[in-house]
Amino acid sequence: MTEPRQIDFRQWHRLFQQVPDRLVEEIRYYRHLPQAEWSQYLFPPSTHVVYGNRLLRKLKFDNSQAALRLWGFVMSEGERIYRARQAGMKVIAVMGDLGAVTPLVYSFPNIVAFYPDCLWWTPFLMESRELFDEAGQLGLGEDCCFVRASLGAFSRKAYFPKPDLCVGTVGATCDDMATVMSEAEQLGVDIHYFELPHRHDGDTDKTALSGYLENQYQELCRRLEQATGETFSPDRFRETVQKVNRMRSLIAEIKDLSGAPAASPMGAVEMMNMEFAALSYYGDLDECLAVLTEFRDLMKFRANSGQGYQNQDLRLVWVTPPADPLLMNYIEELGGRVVGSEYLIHQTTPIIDTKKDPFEALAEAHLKATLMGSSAYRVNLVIEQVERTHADGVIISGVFGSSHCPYETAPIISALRQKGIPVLSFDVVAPGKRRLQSQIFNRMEAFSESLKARKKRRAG
Amino acid sequence: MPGKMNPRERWSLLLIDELPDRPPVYPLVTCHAARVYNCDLIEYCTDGRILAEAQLEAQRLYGHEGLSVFTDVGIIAEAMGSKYHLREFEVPILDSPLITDTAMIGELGPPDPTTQGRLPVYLEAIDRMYSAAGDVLPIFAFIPCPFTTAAGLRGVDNFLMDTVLEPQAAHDLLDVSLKSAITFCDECILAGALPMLVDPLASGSVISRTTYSHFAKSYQQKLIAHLHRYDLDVTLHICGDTSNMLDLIPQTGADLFSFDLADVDSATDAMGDRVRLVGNLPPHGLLPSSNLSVTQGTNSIMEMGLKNPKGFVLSTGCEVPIRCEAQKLHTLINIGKNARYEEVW
Amino acid sequence: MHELYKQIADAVVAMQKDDVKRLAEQALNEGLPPEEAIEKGLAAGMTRVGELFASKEYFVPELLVCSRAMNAGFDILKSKVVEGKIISKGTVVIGVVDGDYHDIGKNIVKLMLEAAGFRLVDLGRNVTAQKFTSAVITEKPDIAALSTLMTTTMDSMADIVLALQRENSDVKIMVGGAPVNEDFAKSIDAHFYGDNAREAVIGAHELLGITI
Amino acid sequence: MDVITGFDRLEKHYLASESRPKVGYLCLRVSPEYIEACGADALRIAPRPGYDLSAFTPIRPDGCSFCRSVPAILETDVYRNLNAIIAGTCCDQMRRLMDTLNDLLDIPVILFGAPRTWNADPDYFRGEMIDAFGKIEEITGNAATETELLERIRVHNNLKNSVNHLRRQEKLPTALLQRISCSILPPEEILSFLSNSRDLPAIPAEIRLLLAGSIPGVWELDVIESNGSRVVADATCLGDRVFHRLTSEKGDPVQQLYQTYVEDNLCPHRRPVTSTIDYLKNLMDERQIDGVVYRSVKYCHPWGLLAERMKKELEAPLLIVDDDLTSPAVENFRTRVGAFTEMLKMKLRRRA
Repeated sequence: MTEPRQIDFRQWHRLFQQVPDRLVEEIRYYRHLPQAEWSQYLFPPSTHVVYGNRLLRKLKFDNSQAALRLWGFVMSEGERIYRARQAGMKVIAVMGDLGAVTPLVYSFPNIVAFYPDCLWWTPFLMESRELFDEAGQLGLGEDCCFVRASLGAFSRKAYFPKPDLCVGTVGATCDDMATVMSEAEQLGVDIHYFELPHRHDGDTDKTALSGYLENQYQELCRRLEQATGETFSPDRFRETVQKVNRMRSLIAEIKDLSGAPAASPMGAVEMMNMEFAALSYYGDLDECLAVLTEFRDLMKFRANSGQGYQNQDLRLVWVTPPADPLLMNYIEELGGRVVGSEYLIHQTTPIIDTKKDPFEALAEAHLKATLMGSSAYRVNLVIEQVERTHADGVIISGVFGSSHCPYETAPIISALRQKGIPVLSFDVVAPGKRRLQSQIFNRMEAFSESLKARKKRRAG
Repeated sequence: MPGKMNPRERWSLLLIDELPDRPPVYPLVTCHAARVYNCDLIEYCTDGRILAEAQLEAQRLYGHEGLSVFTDVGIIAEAMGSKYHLREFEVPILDSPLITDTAMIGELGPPDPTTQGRLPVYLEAIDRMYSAAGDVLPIFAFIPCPFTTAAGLRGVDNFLMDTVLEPQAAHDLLDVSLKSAITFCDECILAGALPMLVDPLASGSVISRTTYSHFAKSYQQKLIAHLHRYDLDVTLHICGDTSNMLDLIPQTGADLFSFDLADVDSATDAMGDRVRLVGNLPPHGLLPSSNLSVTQGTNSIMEMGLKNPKGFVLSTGCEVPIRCEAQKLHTLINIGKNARYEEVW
Repeated sequence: MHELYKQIADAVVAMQKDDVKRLAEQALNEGLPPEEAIEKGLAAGMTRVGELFASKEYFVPELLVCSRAMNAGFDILKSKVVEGKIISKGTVVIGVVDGDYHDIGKNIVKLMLEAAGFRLVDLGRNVTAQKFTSAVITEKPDIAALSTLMTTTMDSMADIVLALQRENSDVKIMVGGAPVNEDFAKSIDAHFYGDNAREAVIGAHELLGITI
Repeated sequence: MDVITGFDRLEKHYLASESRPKVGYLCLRVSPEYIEACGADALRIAPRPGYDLSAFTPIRPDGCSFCRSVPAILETDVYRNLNAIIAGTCCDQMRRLMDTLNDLLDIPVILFGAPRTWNADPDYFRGEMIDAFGKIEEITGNAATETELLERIRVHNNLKNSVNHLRRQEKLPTALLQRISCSILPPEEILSFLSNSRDLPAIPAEIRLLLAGSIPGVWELDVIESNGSRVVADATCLGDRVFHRLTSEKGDPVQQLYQTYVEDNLCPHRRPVTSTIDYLKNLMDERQIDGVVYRSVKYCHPWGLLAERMKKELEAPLLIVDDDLTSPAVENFRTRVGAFTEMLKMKLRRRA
């Protein structure tokens, strides 16, 4: 195994030549279908550069085969969803709940789920304003969060097939997503609204809330039965949830490994990709498990043997996923490593109880949702991450125009300051605004310098 | 207008076996762009910045759905040492081939695309176009196939005779040409372009089916296999008459076939279930002097093209003539843009 | 006809340069008239090659190799030809049009026309309208033959045809090349379009009213 | 506007004399009847004339400017002595505003879950509402009895009837309507004020406008009506919408209040938004509207992000102005509204 390093797409292009043909042919998704050439996905970033993902020219990637596989898997999701449809599978869009309802969706046979919300990455990956402009023409301008890109995608009809059903979560979640769904409905998408109520943290009895959520799950289950023409099967559900639980444990294990004491064993962007697998398993639960298992094995090997990236010593927790992955690369260049994260997907972390009634178990897990509760709940999640990972500092990458950032950022910052944790907070800027982006870079530089100085002072 | 796909989106759907709102419209606007941009061809062929700006300017004028990086088919042979002739207002042409004796072949190696010949011109052009418009427009780098490059290294007549008289030497030359093509393709990819393989000399107007099979196809196949390893969709363009070899084209592995003199229906019959077709209004129809009806010609091509099961790209059979009449090209493009597949959703 | 002529023709068709050379020398040794050996042996062979080319059995590589074989025989025979024994059927000025340097097609046509007994004046490639017209004045050809392989330069062809007709309305103009077709030829007022070299030979005869 | 001056005087007088506990409430998901039945005064928290809303706020600039202005509103005399604040989870920002207030204030900040979809599990959401008012009962030490609830419903219905009647007769200027809808007066006082001003003259209007959008900054009407056009229908959060839905006086009053304020609430954050759009359409027909001024508050997602959709749905000349309550662009608003009404006038003249 080669020394862990972060390399660029050029280096990966050449390195890829050494990947055995056998492996390129073997690694594929939808293994339950007859083998087709389109199902291979072990390809280097340069492939996706050619197809317009311009940011990949600037990013740094881990040099392991496991990371290559993860990237290939993530980048092929768009095509995969189309192939699912071509192969006669039902395609369910899930919006707004960020990973809580997908276990139920996948417990139906011949079905895939995907997250249109996640297209908020696309404008950044492509360094393009196309989808934002499209959303703008439909009424969602710059005062709406980046998730408006997914409305652009709904409108263009070129990013995913028409979903057989779109599960849209409303209520105690982002308003922006709710608006996107409402507009998508205008475009002819069949939407099932999943009402997520506000969770009173701490002081109230959760039974009523849990009962309410169970009802929501039952209703959703009925809609899925209608959409698929299949009956819900508790056995299949249990089987699916076992896999989902395995994935959740894997993700937790990998997250822990990222804090390995000797050196950072993995890049922050890869870690983020890995963590987001919890949302919809990138459209293939079984293959996703295989990808993450290989990824975990590598991380474990590196952590145990003290291998990792050199000169990345500042331990950081990242709060709110940055739509622009370049920012993560940049902090690594400045000597930082991301050892913890709070990406608003806490609902994807609990192990679902397979002994309970399915809907009760799902509701119980759902109650952990980051967005459902008060800002204080999220502040505590962040603090808990920081303490557990012994972080030197925190970076909050906000999203302008979202319905939670304007309110949450201030309390998170103040809670961290009270604990003496340095924090850098900024809003990610949309592609094409270079001057603003360089300001963020400058602030990151200053932040990393001050953290280094602080570390030195403390050591001395 | 909301909901209108951009070229990148249209191509992406086509390449994963989904029908977009309509076929992409991609006439092969190459050196004609220099005329639109009002620059000398010599500048166009030697200055990546000018090539890029001219392509972008022509695309803005016509609104066709892809950028083309192409000056001449000798680009690789020149970088390897053949002398090409560059003069004002003219496309570079082979002047003196490098390999005057087949014994010299053994010393040949692939060129360094970043320094040799005009390969850096291509790379700069691609890089600039990709940065300027790569999010919405695919960029096609026209890469000469080994057969054509070998002819450029050896001289056309000599190489064609080699295929009869010294087949082993021909194969040796093809091997090194293949390596060169791969090296150059890789750099073009890294700059952001999708290689489009052109093999004008492997045309049915020049060589037999047998010669094609033995000397051209197998190298096209190897080059395509290299690109497929990276999951890239490859367009193969062969000029002239290809009607006698249509059935062999799928064996190259090409994902798209851009063709000149063969009708769309026969091409559909021969490969429509496996290969996307790109074609094929006769370029001379776009000349000011031509009285060929562009409207009629395009309509009939489009009608046949829409039926190709693997998808279709409306194009010209070969390069748009330098002196193409703008109005005629607009006509072709408008017809393409008004065509429709069934409603996407 | 002498058996040897047939053997020479066969050797040309079979692309056997050494055989052609040997047979040509044998013909001279046997005292056969060289002009007859050229016409009934080499040229007859090339005519058959032309037919094979037209019927798409032979392509450019084969044609080139055949002509190489023919030329080897021609070099041996022509030195013994008595002056004036070969009568030209007419003069053809030939060239690849302005902006185009691809001369495979032109060379093939030239080859076939020569083999058929025409006198050829080869202007080479990248021939401007100016060069063509001055050649028409000095050489007084019966036919001007224009070729192009590139679509990018087809309009040069139109310009040249126009210039030639302005200069000498008697000269017959024939055009050919991969992107050219009947329609295009008509549109630029050329007198003849040939799809291949064999058609060019037939066309040249027709244009000058010679029966083959 | 003498009548408004009179109303202001009355409010001041009441504020000085009243000594019941005061409960502030946000948005239209809260029933003032219920608060009053608990023995407290219900004070709608909203911008009022003369308020400087640009004061310090911990909420970032991309928060909705109404939410951002609330801390400043609460600093003013009228709201300084609140005993509690209550709100339903209208939009996500309202929900989070309550978190912010909870950090800032020492009084109870009570939030109850309210549904985003229609007919969503009424038992659960009614429970949420009852729990929340239970906390107010604890504060006042006074349980809301069924009798008291019914009485408050009756009084509020009377007020609503009067307001609606005057609105239909076009004898209640929109400026006064907005003052009433965020008044701190009990309905009885307002009713008596209205009956004493019964000779309000009908208001002539050259151009009849609908003002729609989120909460207004109360200066908009002056600007709009300064050139002959009249806002004859007001669908903002301080307009006709506050009064249009009567509460049934039969059956369980809690259920009826739930129905009126939680279930039938017509905010565009409800999914699907069809009912809200229908309401606007009806209002436009009923009041014979010439054009719509759609004035949303910057970063108010429910109103703002649906603006283009409304434009399509309402099929009337529509001017969309996005404004910031904490730093209103009054002159920009004046120019745009001026041009819009000019255009409407020309259109009407052509038609005549």
